[in-house]
Amino acid sequence: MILLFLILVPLLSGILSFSVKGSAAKTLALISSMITLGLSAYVSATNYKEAIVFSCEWIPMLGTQFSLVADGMSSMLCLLTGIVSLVVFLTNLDKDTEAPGSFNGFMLLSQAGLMGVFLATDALVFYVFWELALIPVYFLCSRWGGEKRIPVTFKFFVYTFVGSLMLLAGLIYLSLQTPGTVSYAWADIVAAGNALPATTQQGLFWLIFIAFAIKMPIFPFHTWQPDAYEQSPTPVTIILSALMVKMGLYAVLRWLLPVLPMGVALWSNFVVILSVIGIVYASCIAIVQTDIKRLVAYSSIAHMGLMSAAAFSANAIGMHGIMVQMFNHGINITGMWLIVSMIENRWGTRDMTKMGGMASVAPRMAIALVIISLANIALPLTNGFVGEFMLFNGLFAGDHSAPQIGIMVLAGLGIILGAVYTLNMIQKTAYGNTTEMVISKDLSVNEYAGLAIIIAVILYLGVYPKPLLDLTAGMIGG
Amino acid sequence: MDIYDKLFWLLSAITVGCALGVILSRNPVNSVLFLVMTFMCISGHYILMNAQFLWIVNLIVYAGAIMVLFLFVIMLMNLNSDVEPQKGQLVQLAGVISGGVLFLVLLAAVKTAVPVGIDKQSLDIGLIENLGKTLFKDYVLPFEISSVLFLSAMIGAVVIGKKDDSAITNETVQ
Amino acid sequence: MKAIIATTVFGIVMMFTGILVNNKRSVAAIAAVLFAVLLGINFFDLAAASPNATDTLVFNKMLRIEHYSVWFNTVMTGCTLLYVLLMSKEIQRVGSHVAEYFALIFFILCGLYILATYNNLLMMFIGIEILSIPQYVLAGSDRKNLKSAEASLKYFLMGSFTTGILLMGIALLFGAARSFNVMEIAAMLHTDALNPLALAGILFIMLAFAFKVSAAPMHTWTPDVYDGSPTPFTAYMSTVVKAGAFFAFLRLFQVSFNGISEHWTLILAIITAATLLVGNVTAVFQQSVKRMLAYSSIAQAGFMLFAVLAVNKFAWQGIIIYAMAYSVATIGLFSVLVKLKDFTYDGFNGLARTEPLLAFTASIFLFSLAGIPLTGGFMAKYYVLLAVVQQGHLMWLVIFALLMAAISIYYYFRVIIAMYFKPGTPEIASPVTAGDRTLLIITCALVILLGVAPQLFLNRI
Amino acid sequence: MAGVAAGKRGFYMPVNSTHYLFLSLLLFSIGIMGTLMRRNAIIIFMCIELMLNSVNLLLVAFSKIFGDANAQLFVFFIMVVAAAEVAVGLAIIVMMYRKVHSVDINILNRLKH
Amino acid sequence: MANVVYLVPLFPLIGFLINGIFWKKMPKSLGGAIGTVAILASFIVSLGVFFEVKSASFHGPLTVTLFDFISTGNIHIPFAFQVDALSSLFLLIITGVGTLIHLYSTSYMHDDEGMVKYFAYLNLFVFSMLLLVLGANYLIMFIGWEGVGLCSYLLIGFWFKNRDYTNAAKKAFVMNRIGDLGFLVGMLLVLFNFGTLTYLDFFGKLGDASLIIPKSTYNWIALCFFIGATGKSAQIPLYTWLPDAMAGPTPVSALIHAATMVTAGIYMIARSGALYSLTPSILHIIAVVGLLTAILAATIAIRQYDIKKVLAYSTVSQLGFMFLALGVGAYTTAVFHVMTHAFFKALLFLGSGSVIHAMGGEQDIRNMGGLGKHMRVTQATFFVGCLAIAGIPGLSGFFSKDEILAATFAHSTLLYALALIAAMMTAFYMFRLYVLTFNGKFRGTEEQHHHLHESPAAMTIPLVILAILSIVGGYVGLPSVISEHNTFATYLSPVVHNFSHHHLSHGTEWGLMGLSVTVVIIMIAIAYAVHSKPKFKESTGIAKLLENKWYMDEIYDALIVKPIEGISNALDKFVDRHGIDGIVNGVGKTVRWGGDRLRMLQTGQVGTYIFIMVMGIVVLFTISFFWIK
Repeated sequence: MILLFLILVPLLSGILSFSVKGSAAKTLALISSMITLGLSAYVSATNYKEAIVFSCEWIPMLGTQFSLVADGMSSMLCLLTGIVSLVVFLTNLDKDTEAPGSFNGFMLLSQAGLMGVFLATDALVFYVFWELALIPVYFLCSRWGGEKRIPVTFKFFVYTFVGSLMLLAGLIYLSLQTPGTVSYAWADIVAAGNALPATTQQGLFWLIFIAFAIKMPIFPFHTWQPDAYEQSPTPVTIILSALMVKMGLYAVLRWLLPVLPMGVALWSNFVVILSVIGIVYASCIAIVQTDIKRLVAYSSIAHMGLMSAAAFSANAIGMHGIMVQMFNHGINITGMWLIVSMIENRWGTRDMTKMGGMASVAPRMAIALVIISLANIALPLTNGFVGEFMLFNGLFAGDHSAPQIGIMVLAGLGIILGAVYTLNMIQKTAYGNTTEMVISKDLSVNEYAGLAIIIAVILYLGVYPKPLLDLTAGMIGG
Repeated sequence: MDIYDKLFWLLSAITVGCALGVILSRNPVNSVLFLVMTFMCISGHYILMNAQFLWIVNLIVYAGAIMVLFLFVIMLMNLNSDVEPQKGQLVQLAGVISGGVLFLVLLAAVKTAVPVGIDKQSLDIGLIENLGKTLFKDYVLPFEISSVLFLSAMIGAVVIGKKDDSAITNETVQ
Repeated sequence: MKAIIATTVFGIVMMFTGILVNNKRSVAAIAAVLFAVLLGINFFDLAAASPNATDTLVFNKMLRIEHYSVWFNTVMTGCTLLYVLLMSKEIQRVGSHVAEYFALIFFILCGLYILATYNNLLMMFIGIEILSIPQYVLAGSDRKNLKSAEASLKYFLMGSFTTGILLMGIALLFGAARSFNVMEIAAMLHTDALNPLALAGILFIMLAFAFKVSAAPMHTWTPDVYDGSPTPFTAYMSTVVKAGAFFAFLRLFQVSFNGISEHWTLILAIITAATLLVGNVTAVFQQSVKRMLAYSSIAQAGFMLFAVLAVNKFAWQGIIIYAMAYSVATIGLFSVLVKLKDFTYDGFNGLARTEPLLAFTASIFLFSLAGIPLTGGFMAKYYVLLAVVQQGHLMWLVIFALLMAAISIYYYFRVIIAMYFKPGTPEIASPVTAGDRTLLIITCALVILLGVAPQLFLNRI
Repeated sequence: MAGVAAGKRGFYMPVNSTHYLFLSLLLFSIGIMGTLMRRNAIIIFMCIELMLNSVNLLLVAFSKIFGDANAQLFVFFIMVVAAAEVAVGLAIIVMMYRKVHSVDINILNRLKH
Repeated sequence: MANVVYLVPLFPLIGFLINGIFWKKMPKSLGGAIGTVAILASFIVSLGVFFEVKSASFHGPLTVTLFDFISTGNIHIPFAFQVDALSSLFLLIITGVGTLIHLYSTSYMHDDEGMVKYFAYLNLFVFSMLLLVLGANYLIMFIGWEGVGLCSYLLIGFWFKNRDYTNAAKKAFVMNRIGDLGFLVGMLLVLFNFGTLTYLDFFGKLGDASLIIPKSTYNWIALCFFIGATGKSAQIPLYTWLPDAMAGPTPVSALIHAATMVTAGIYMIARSGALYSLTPSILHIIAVVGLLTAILAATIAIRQYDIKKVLAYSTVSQLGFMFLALGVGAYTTAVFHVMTHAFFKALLFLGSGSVIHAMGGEQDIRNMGGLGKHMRVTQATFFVGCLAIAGIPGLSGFFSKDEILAATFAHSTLLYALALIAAMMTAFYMFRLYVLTFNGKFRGTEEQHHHLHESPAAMTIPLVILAILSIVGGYVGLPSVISEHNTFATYLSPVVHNFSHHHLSHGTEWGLMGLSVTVVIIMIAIAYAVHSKPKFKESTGIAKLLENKWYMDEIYDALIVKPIEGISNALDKFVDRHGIDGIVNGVGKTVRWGGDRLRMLQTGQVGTYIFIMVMGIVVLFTISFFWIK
C-alpha cells in the first residue's frame, strides 16, 4: 500500500494544485514533496533485504496487473525523486512563477509519473507511467520555458515519443511471447525474452533500446537535450536531467539487459562504443560553450555516456556503480542546475563571457558552485567519485584487447575534458572581477537550505557511501 | 458457330460500339441515346440467356425510366455540344490509357479463371414467376429494407431539390 | 433485429415530425428522445445476446446476429446519442429541414445495423447504400453554401463509382464462390487453388471498402467532402458512419476470407501503410483544423485497418474499442470546433484562457487521438497493435505505423500549442452553455474511463 | 460444352462464361474510361451506370451458368439501388447546376489541398 | 601513539572546518592561530608516531581501519591508514615543514583580506597530503592525491580576481588530472588483476605464481603509476604547470610546490618499490625522464628573471634528480633527497617570500640587488639554502645529491655525466640568483628602496629553523664512505631499500664526491664573476630560447590546446548543430516537405481523384497477380 501512496500523494496533490492559487500552491507542493520523501525514505530504509510489493488487478484480459515493486534500485530512485523534488520546491519558494498552481500541479504530476516508472514491475504499467511522466513536462516547458520553447519542446516531445512507441511495439511483441497467454509481468517478460532466438532478440533490442537511448540520451540521439535544457524553466530542467534521464538508464537495467541477453550481447560493444564516443564528443562541445546551460547540458550527456557504457559492459561492479552513480548524478546535476539558475537570475544572462566575480559578491554561491562542480568531476570524497570509480571499474573489467583499451582511453579522456570545461565554468563565473549583476544578493534562505541538502548529500555519500552501496547491493547477482 | 453464337457476337459488337459512343460523342444527348442503345443490347443478351424478367425490367426501368430522366435533366439544362467543355487531349489520352491498362490487367488476371462447372440446369430460373417466388420468400428482407433506401432518396430529393430562396454564399457558414 | 425495425420506424416518425412540428428545438428534442429510446432497445438486444449464445440467423440467412455485432450496434448508437446531444444546436443551424436530417441519421443507423449483422453480400450492398445515400444528402444539406454542394456532388460521383467497383467485386466473387452467403463463401474458397476470379473479386471489394473507410488510394474524396460538408455532419460521417463501414469490412474479411488471408494480407498491408503515410504526412501541412481532422480520420483509418489485417479474436474487440474511442474523441473535438468561428489553427489561439474547459477537454480528445496512455485512444491503438503483432509477420508495418503515429503528434499538438501557449482571443460562434459543459465533461470522462478501465467494456465484449 | 447439351432442350448458352466475363470487363473498363475522360457530371454518372450494367450482365451470365436465381435477384436489387441513386444524384446535379449554371466537374475546385 | 594516527589528519581537518565554515566572521589572527595550532598538534602526534615506529617494539606496518569505504561484490576497499617507516617519515616532513610555513604565513598573509580562507585551504591541503601518505591502499592515496591537486588549484588561484592566476590554477589542475588518470588506470589494473588495492595484499601477491598475470601487465601498471607521478611531480611532459603555479602566495609555493605535494610522485613510486623492482624497463624510463627533466628545467632556470620562477624550475630539476634516483633503484636515496629538498627548498621559497615582502610584491631580480644590506637574516638563510642545493659538502643537499650521483654512476656512466652537468647548472643558477638578489647595488625604484626592511620574527624564525635543518638534515644519511651506519636507510629499510646490483668501492666514491664538489665550486665562482656587475640586455639565440622556456608552453598550445579547441568548435558548430541535429530536423523537414507534395495530389478535381483510384486499382492488381507470385 505504501508504494501506491508514493504515486498517489504527488498525483492527488498535483491535481489539487491546479485549483490552488499563489503561495498556497507552493506550500502544498512543498508539503506533498516532504510526505513523498518521507515515504520513499521509509521504503528505502525498510527494504534492505526484501522488496516491498503491491499488486492489484488492472486489465486482466490483457495480462496486465497494476503491480509495483520497490527493490533496492527502485527505492533508491524513488528516494532520489523525493529529494530532488523537495529541493526543487524548496528553492522555488521565493521565485515568481506565473500561475504557480498549474506549475506545481504539472511538476507533481510528473513526479507521480516518475515514481510509477521506477516502481512498476508490469511492462504495460511501466509504459503508461513512462508516457505519463512526459506529458506534464511537455506542458511545463512549453508554457514556462524560454524564447524558443515551443519548437524546442515539441522536438523533444516528438523525439522521445517516437522512442516510446518503438518501446511499446517491443513490449507488445514480448508480451505475446510469454508462456501461456498474454502477460506483462516482469518475470514473464524476462522469461519470454530469454527464450527468443538471437535474431529476434536483436530486432527487439533495437526497438526497445532506441526508446531508452533517446531518453538517456546516448550519442547520437542527444540533440534534443541541450535545446530542451536550455529552454526549460530550471525546475523542469532539473526534473529532466536529474530524474528523466535516469528513467532511460533504469529502463535499460530493468527492461532491456535481463530481458534480451543475446540481443544485448551482440550489440553491447556497439553501444559501448557509441557511449564513449558520446563522452568525448559531448565533453569537447562543452568546452567551447559560452552558454552556461548548454555547458551543463553537454556535461550531463557526457556523464550519461559513461553510465551507459558501463551498463553495457556487463560487469557486476559496473552495475553497482551505475546504481550508485544514478543517485549521485541526480543529486549533483540538481545542485548544478540550481546554481546555474541562480547565476542566470543574478546576471540576467546565460553567456559566461559576461559573468564573473561571483566569489567576491556572492561567496556562498561560489562555494556551493565549486563543491558541486567538484562533485560533478568526481573528485574523491564527493559522491561523484565513488560512482565513477566503480563505473570505470566496470569498463576496465573486460578483456584488454586493443579496441577495449581504445574505449578505456576515450572514457578516460572524458575525465580530463570534464575537468577542463568545469573549471572553465568556475573560472568564468566565480572568478575574475565583478561584472554587472541584475540582482546582487547571495543565497536566500530557501536557496541556502536547498543547496545545503544537496551539498550535505554530496559530502556524506562521498565520505561514507556504504548506505547507498548496501541499498543497491541486492540488485547485482552474487 | 450457330445462330446464338452469331447473335452473341453481333450484340456484343453493338454493345461495345454503343458504349464507346457514350463516352466519345460530344453531344450529351447523343451520349444518352447511345447509352439507351447499350442498355437495349444488354437486354438482348438477357434474352439470349432466358432472363426474361430482367430483360423487361432493364428495358422499362433503365432504358425507359432512368434514361429518360437523364434526358430530361440534360434538356432542362440545355446542354449541347457547343457549351460542353472538353478535357484536354492529354487528359483524355491518359484516361484512355489508364482505362485500357485496367482492362488489360483485369483480363490478364482472370484469363486463367477455371470455367466454373454446371451441376444443375434450370432453364426457367429467369422467368417472372420463379423470380417472384424467390423474391418474396427468400429475399423479403432486402426487399423491405430497400424501402428505407427509397425513403432516404425521397428525403434527399426534398432536402436537396427543394427550391431554396436564400442567396448563394461562398463563405464558410458551415 | 428490433433495433433495425425501430430505427426505420423512428426515421419515418421524424419525417412526419417535420411536417407536424415547426419548432426546430422541439424537433431536436424529439429526435434526442428517440435516439435515447433506440439506445434502450439496443440494450434490450444486448441483454439477449450473451458471449456464449449461438448466432441467430434470420430471414433466409440474410442476417446473422451475434455477440460482437450487437455490441457494435449498441456502442455506435450510444455514440450517435452523444453526437446528437452535443451537436443538436449545430444541426439546427445547418438548414431548415431539421427533422429530415434526423430522419436521415436514423436511416444511416439502419444501414449501420445491417452492416453489423449482414450475412449475405446483398444485404451488405444494400446496407452500404443505405449508409451512403443519406450521407450524400447530408453533405449537400447546407443550401447556402457552395462548398456543401460541391462536397455533395464529389462524394456522390465518387461514391457511385465505388459502388460499381464493389458490385464488380461481388460479381466476380460470385463467379468463383457461387454464393452470396458470407459463410458459404468461406466454405467455397480454398487457399491452395484459389480461383483468380475470387482474388479479383476480393481485391475489388477491398478497394470499395477502402473508399468507404477512406483508405489510400481511395481516400481522395475524404478531405474535400469532410471539409465541405456542414461541420456537424462531417463529425458524424467521419466517426460513426466510418466505423460502420469498418465493421462491415472486418466482418466480411474475417468471416469469408479468413481462410485465404495469405492471398490478401500483403495487399491490405500496403493499403494500410499507404493510408497511414498519406493521412499523417498530408495532415502536417494543413492550416484548417477541420481539414486536419479529415486527414487525421484517414490516418486513424490506417490504424483501424490493423484490425482487419489481424485475423483473430483481438480484431473484433479491437475494432469495437477503436471505433468507440475514436468516435467519442472525434465527436468531442468537433463539438469544441463548432463553438469557434475560425476553424484554422489560429482560431484556437488562446482558447485556454478564455474557455479553459473547452481547451482542457479538447486536449484530452487530442491526446486520445494521438494515443497517449490513459486515454481511450491509447487502449484502442494498443488493442489493434496487439491484434496485428500477434499475427507475427507484419512487424514492419507495426513499426511504420508507430512512426506515423509520431508524426500525428505534430498536427494534434499544434492545436494544443495554439490553445495553451499562444496568445490570442478566439471568437466564439455560439455561446457555451452549462449543458454543453456537462456533456463535454461526460464525453471527456468517457474517453478517460476507456483508457483507465477498459476492462469495464472488454470484459463484456 | 455444357451449352450444347442445353441447346437441344431449347434455349442455349452461347459461347461460354469467359466470353461474358470479358465482355463485361470491357464494358466496365469503357465505363471507367468515360469517367476519366469526361467533364460533364451527367455523362460521368451515365458512365457509372454503364459500369453497373456491365456487372448486371456478368451476374446474369453467372446465374445462367450456375442455374442460380440468386444472381438474377441480385441484379434486380442493383437496379433498385441504381434507381434510388439516380434520384439523389440527379437532384444533386440539378442543385449544383442551379448554383453555378454548369455541370462541369472541373469548376468544382473550391475544396482542395 | 600509532593507534591514534588518525589524529594526524584529523587536526588539520578540524582546522579546515572551523576556518572554512566561519571564514567570513573569524578575525584574521584567530584564523591563523587555529590553522597553525592544528598543524602543530599534528606534528606533535606525528613525532609520537615516528618514535613509536622507530622503537624496537614496533613490528611491521600497522593498519588502522576506520570504516568500509567501497564494498561491492568481492571487492572491499576500507578507509584505512597504514603506519610504517615511510609514512611516518613523510608525516614528520609534512607536519614539520607545514607548521613552519603556517607560522610564516600568519605574518606573510596578514594584510590579505582572505587570510582565514587561506588558512582553511592550507589546512585542507595538509589534511589531503596526510591522507596521501597515510593511506593503506591506493584508493586512499588517490583521495589525497586528488585532494592535494584541488588545494593546489585553490591556492594558486587564491587571488581569483586575476585571470592569469586562475588560468595558472586551471592549468595545474588539468595537468594533474592527466596524471591522475594514469594513476586511476593503474589502480584499476591492479584491482582487476589482483582484486585488491591494499598495499600489503598487493605486494604480497606480486610474486604469486598462482595468479596468471602476464609480465606486460606489471609493466602497464608501473607505467600508469609513473604517468600519475609525472603529473603530480612535474616531470616531462607534464611539468609546465609548476612554474605557472608560482601565481599563488609564496608560502604556498614553499609548502605545496616545493616541499610536499610535488614529492607525492616520489612517495608513490617508493611506496610501490616492490612493483617497480619487477619492471626494470619502466625504471629505466623513469631514470631517463627524471634526468631529462633535471637538465631541461636547469637550462631554463639559468635564464629566468622572476625569483620564484627560478626556484620553481629548480624544483622541477631537483624532482628530476629524485626520479633519476628512483630510476636507478635508489629508493631510499630518493626519499632522502625528498627530505633534504623539503628543508632547503622551503627555506629558499620562504626566503624569496621575505624578499618579495620587502620589495612590496616585486619579483623581478633585475630590479633587485644589494638586498643583503637590508635583510641580514634572510640573506644568511638564503645563502645556506643555496649552498645546500648546490651540494657544498657539509650541508644536507650534499649528502643526498651525492648519493644520487653515486647511485647513478653505479648504474650508468652516461647518466652520471649528464646528471653532473645538471648539478653544475644548479649551482650556477642558484648563485646567479643569490648574487643578483643580495649582492651588488640596488636596481629598483627609490620608493622600493625606501621600503626595504627585514621581515618580522614570525617570518624569520621559520627561516632560521629551516636553515638549521638544511645544514644538519643530511647527517642522518651519511654516505657509506663516511659512516657505515646510515641511520636513514636503516629506518626506512623495513619498507624501502635501495635496489642496486652495483657497489662502488670507497675510492670511487671519494673520487666522485671530489669531482662534483670541484665542478660545483667552479660553477659558483663563475656565477659570482658573471653576475657581480650585471648588464641586462635583450637576449638572443639560445639564451632567448631558454628565457622563453624552450617555447614549451607555445608548443603545447599549438599541438594540443588549439587543436582540441578547433575540433570542439567544429563539433559544436557543424557536427552537432548542422550534422546530427540537422538530420533530426531534416526528418521533420522531410515530412513537412512530403506533406506539401502529397497535398498537391489533392487538386480538388474529381477527375484526378478517380484517376488516382484507377491507378491504385491497377497497381494493386498488378502486385497481387503478377508480382507476389
